[in-house]
Amino acid sequence: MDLVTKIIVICAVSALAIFALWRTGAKDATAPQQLPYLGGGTPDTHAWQRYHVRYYSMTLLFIAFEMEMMFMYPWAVVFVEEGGKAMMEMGMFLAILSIGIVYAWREGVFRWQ
Amino acid sequence: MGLTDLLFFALSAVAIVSGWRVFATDSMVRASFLLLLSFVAVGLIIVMLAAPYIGVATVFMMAVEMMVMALFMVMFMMNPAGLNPMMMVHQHRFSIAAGVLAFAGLTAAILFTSFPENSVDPSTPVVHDLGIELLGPSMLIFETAGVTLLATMIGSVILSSRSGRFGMADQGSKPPGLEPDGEPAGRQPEQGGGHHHH
Amino acid sequence: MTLATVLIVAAALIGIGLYGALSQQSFVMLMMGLELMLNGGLLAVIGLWANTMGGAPEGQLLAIIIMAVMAVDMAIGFALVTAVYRKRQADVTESLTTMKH
Amino acid sequence: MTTFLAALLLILFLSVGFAGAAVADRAIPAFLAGQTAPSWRLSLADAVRLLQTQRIRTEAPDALLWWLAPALYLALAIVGLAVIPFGQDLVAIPSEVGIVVWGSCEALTIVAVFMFGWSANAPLALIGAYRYVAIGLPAMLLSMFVLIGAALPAESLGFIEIVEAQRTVWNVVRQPAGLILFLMLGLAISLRGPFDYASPEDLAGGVTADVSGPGLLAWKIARLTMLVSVSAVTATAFLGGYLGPILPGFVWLLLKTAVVLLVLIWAGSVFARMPPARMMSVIWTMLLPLSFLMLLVVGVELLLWG
Repeated sequence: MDLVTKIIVICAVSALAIFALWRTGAKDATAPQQLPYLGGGTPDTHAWQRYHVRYYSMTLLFIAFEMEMMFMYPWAVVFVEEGGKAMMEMGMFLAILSIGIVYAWREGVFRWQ
Repeated sequence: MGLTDLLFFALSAVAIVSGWRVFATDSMVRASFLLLLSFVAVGLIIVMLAAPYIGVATVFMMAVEMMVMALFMVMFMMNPAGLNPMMMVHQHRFSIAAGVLAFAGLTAAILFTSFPENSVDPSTPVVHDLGIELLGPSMLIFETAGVTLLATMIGSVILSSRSGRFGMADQGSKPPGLEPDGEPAGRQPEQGGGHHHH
Repeated sequence: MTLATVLIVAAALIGIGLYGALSQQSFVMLMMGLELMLNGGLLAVIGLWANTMGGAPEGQLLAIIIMAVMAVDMAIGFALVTAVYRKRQADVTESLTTMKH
Repeated sequence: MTTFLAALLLILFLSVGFAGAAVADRAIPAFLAGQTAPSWRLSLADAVRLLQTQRIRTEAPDALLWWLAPALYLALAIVGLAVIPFGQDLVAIPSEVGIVVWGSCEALTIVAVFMFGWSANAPLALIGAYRYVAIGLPAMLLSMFVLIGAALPAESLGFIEIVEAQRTVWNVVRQPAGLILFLMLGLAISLRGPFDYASPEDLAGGVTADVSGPGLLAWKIARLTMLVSVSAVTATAFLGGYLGPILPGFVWLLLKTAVVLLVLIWAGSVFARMPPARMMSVIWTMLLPLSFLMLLVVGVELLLWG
């Protein structure tokens, strides 16, 4: 509750500040200057095109692996209390997920495709 | 109406409006960031509902998932990102009807059900309880989730990775030979890679 | 902020998500509909947990499982989209008519 | 009352930290190059110059996201700093899930950088954004593991408890490699040095290639604020935060933050960048197992002597 209001206030203040800054200063460039920078070249298409993101299988691996964080945070809170049991269970969980990483590494996911 | 209610209605409005704009905006990358906004609003509502961990973690998880979503939006983009109007829908009327019907049906169900009143005490150590639950009674659920995630990782690698150990996926994968440059070990894939049924 | 209002917001999210999942042609937009429905489900679970379960930890565990479902759905969904695109150059649902027969 | 005081301290911390970071950002590279340190007025002059520079804009940018991205970046930096305690109960946003809040700030930072590179509708900015996502995502994973390692002895996810648990021994002793991994993340999310894949020189500035004048100034402000913020988090999670004799906790935190900030700027100027593909592979196959190992070490240590 407290967290939510304060975060919203901080976001609103920063947005206002940046908007004010963004609108200040000298005027806009004229039309011929409105080309994206391309090291002297002239772009012949929009930059917003289909783009082959070369590491896409890494991102899929990432979202599956990242789920383990959800389980790890509550685990960290009770680790000292539960002791060896917590250690074993999380060790098993991480070992299972590590198999996935090793497999992905063997399949060359961490190279750009 | 207190500040809590005001905040709740504002956040709900953000969640619903941005959820609707996801399917009304032209730019597909904007659409995924709008979905992220919807998730963030829901996460903050969850924080207000006395579940700080789940709420903040929703924001955390959804930020990265929507980032990946945006990348895939770029890879399968339908039009150059909002420069042209985009309306790629099928069975439109049916879908609107289904959506409205689902909403109406669920709302009716909510309004006509009497729920037991048993609110969570704000002083409950919810994160701690969750940890005990994970390690104790729900240990099997926790470990099963691990195996499920492993299956997901392997499955997504197999399905999406273009170059595997045995060469490119679209060239028909060939296992390595038993001796250098020899015949491939094991069963060879059929020429042309299986059935072509058009 | 009563339980009923929270659940109605969740129902609205589920309704919009259902519309998106049924109407969108592009695979990736279709997935957004699915995610939005799960979003509504998450809110409903936490709303019910906070107001009717008195803080029993199983409710939170269910929320975590829903999030895991979202992650699995996205990872496998996008992997399938990539695989189908590579095989058939298909990126909208209509291109997959061969799956019908 | 304490909340009000904490908010005031937060603003003080931000201004002092920001001014220090702006000066150090120029002084350290000059020092490393063997030049005399430039005047502090140079940073100010640079800001004024940027305010007067003509705004360029590309042909069809996503104007809304373009200014929203620096705003989001700045807001995340401030939220990240606001969960840091300045004293035993002096914290602007008291939260029992502090490290998860900070984790969300990290995750959303990647979104902010991608948004900024995306909205210019320019090729070099987009390439910078794509590369940054490839490095930012796995780098975030590392920081989460080492932060969980810091949370283990505290039995809590809140930063106050994490600091209090360091009264006996600082976390940097428990997991020395964790500090280094976290500093790498600091470089990555404040976009500098070896982890700056978003705005490197070889892309003519990457995400900032097509922004000038006040817009560039806004982005630089957000970036430096994030540097201050990540230094404060490092000092809190690994170097005992506000703990220290004689001086008040706020001053101790400021001093430790200054040390971390100088180390970050130094590391940003001396180390070279790897190709993004190789960096991604290094993070997943070498640094991630290292962070597992650190977690294991902390766990075993707590089991044996905890």
